[in-house]
Amino acid sequence: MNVTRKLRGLSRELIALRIANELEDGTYVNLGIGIPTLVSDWIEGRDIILQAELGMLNTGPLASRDEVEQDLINASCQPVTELAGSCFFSENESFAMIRGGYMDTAVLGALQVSEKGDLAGWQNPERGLPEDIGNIGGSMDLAVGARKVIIAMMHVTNDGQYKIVKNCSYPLTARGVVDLIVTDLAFIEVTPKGLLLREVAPGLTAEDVQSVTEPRLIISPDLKEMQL
Amino acid sequence: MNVTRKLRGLSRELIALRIANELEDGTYVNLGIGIPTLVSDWIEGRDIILQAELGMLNTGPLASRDEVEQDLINASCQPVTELAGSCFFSENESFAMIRGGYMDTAVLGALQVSEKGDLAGWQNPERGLPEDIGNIGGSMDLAVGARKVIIAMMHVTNDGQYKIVKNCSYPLTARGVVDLIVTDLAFIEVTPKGLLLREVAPGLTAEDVQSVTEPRLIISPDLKEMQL
Amino acid sequence: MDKVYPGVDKAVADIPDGASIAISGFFTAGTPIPLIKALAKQGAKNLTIICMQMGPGNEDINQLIINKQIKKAICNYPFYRSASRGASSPAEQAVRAGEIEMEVYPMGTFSEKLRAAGAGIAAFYTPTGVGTVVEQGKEKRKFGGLDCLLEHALKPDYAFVYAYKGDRIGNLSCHKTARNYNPEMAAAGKITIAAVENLVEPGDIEGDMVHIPGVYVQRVVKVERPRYIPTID
Amino acid sequence: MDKVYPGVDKAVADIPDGASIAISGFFTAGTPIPLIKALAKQGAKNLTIICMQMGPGNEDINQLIINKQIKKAICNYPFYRSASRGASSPAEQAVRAGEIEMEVYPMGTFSEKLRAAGAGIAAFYTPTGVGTVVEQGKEKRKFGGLDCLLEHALKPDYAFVYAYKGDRIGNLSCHKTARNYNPEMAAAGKITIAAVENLVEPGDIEGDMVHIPGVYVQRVVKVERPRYIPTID
Repeated sequence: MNVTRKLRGLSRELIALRIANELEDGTYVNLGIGIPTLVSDWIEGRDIILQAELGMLNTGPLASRDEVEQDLINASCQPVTELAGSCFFSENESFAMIRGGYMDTAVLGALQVSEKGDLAGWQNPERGLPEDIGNIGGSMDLAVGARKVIIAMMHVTNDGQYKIVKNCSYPLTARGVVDLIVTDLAFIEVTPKGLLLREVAPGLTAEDVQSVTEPRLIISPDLKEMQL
Repeated sequence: MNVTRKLRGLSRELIALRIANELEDGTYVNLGIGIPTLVSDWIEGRDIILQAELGMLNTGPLASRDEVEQDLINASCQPVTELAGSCFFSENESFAMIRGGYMDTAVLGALQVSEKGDLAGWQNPERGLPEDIGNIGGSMDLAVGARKVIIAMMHVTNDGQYKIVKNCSYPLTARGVVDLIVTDLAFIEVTPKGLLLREVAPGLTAEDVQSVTEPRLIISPDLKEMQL
Repeated sequence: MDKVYPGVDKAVADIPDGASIAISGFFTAGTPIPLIKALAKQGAKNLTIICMQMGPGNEDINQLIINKQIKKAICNYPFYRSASRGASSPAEQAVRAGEIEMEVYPMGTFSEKLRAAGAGIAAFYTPTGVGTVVEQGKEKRKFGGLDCLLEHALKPDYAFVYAYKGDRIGNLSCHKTARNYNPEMAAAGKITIAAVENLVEPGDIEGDMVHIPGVYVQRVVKVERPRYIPTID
Repeated sequence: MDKVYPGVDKAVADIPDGASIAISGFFTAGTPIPLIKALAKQGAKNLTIICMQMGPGNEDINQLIINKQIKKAICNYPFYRSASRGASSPAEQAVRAGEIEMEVYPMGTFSEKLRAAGAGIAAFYTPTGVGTVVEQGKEKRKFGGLDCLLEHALKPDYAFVYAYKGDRIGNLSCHKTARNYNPEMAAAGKITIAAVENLVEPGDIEGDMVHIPGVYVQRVVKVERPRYIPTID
């Protein structure tokens, strides 16, 4: 059932750009698989240190074909490069860092986010696996451990279902952890009072965004166009 | 009160030799402070790897004056040397190793050992400190973690009190952990049935050893002179 | 001590039916592929395999599945990300068919359970997984206002690890992101078998560059590393 | 990022009264002596000091005691081995007089509590200390037949660490047995101050030789290391 209407919003690349603008200099950031990975394209030269959760800090840009080293990949198994000051450690140390609160920000994808900041992202029940089986990977540790969790995703599913929901129906990654939701259509802050719509994609109105968002949005008195 | 009579036994160096003879080739060994440290003098060239609990494996002999490096000491703060294949790690990793069961043998000093294999070694109440204060150091972890615990000590205190006792009156390091007790007078195995006297120092009899040992000793049918 | 074995087949020869084996590697990095191949050839059955993923980046595990050597798998990211690629993979098919029992843990909890086993820590409390399916059947307890789950140490009978350099007494040095699970799995395994790309003499690895102290490693075997371009879907 | 401070005095300037501070070093090795001296000069009071020993090998701590800056000490081997030398040491006298409150842990538990704090582990079960005074007031629980004690994470406000080399973004490389408590204390401290003998640029330390990733280190200060002959009674 297609519950939402089709709105034209930002590309995946521009969602990533909006998030890059939100990251602060002097911080440590972990980027998840999918749209989050694209954030790295927008922060070259910025004073931001990226962690690759298999055990690297100061992860450099993707490697060109002749730079590929088989012992130097990111957590998405892409060949990457070193920067001045890159360092390596075990996966266990990497998650010690993550749980220990050393990641200032994690940018993660999501299948659903609730108005209370619950995150569902590790398993799509449509795949038909048992409810406790799937690719949890580093998502639960990052969601719980990072000081700030930013979700990067398309606002609705491919077949038009809500992804920003009152309550997640998909298996949870963590409860009450999401701080910001950045989609092709909007920039939304999770607050104790509910979801605060702070920015909309160019050409869209708050009503447009509300029409594809299940919970009631609080409209910011400062509502802006997305800051690109 | 002097409860025991004075017997002439082995020197500290020969206690260490007897223990060195008991160590097996191909094993990892941690030597505590005091007589245990002297064991290292008897195993040069043997296929035994020594751990220094501050974070070193394959600890070499003590450094001569011109070899002293201030970043290369053992757990007794003595300057040591490296061997081919020495490696370094954190103190935390060192105790992970110890608790994890990777030390085949720990050789420790003791104030008292009971017939059940209880060890008291970290605090002498005569020093007058509060009962929970003192130099625990690595002794409790080693006593619990090492696969085999060998005690190296003089058989009685300086003023002739029992050190091998029915029940420890001094603060315990660990319960039921001691496997062997090697003293200036005897080589004793802790067995489920009690203390088995296996060897006596040259010139001594089982009765001599019993006279300075509080619990009843089981005399080995194979009772020997200490194997030096 | 000389822990060197003449080849991978000898190094895995004694693994019995029913053994549990931790296998290192994060996708393609630091995966001891020659040991996995040797295990498939050796044929031990009813195995419990502890590894990040069942297929992606370590496709040689497929042969163990096809051989029906695996009874149970303990993973954190078991399947291909793509549902369609997953549907055609031996691991996902075997799990769906109930031929392989599977437990999945969050990635940090997964390696912390192995780390605990190697470090003689019986169990620990972690905030990860609270409020999710991961908490099912586990003790939940508050520390300083934070809900945590009790997780137990996980001690495998064997560990397969990979290192760039290893010496005869088992000291290993890892290379860049190929370190990943290797140190904690090496410490956790009752018998740890290290596949090393460069076999060197004791003293050839600087003491401060040893990432896995030799005490954790019982067998060392020199391997030729299969060359590949890292890539995964 | 540039975490370099112009000197030890600036690096410790903001430490408030009542702060908890982990200070690394195993006897003389890896002890950040210039930071201890700076703390004595700075004068913060009612401090909780977390360090292996109160005096032996780090005699500069005596000045903190003489200044009456320390309220509490958490140690594993606090005093001189020799009772007579101990009796004349400021730390032992202060503890006996009840001027300093003291907690003593087994050495492995001590650093595991710090490691847990840095690693986001709330608490853990260890077999060390069962049946001794260490178990007083602690939960005891059996795992696989083995009695264990529940121990909690210990998170200091500050950590003073020492490294042979450090770069401007806080990556540290340690030297031989001077590594000891430094990695776990660096990770545990909310604000970690690293005294480094050699201050280098990012990239000057090989990535696989970094023993303490820069993320754990908030301040880096170049120091001249006092030279000494290691010795202790």
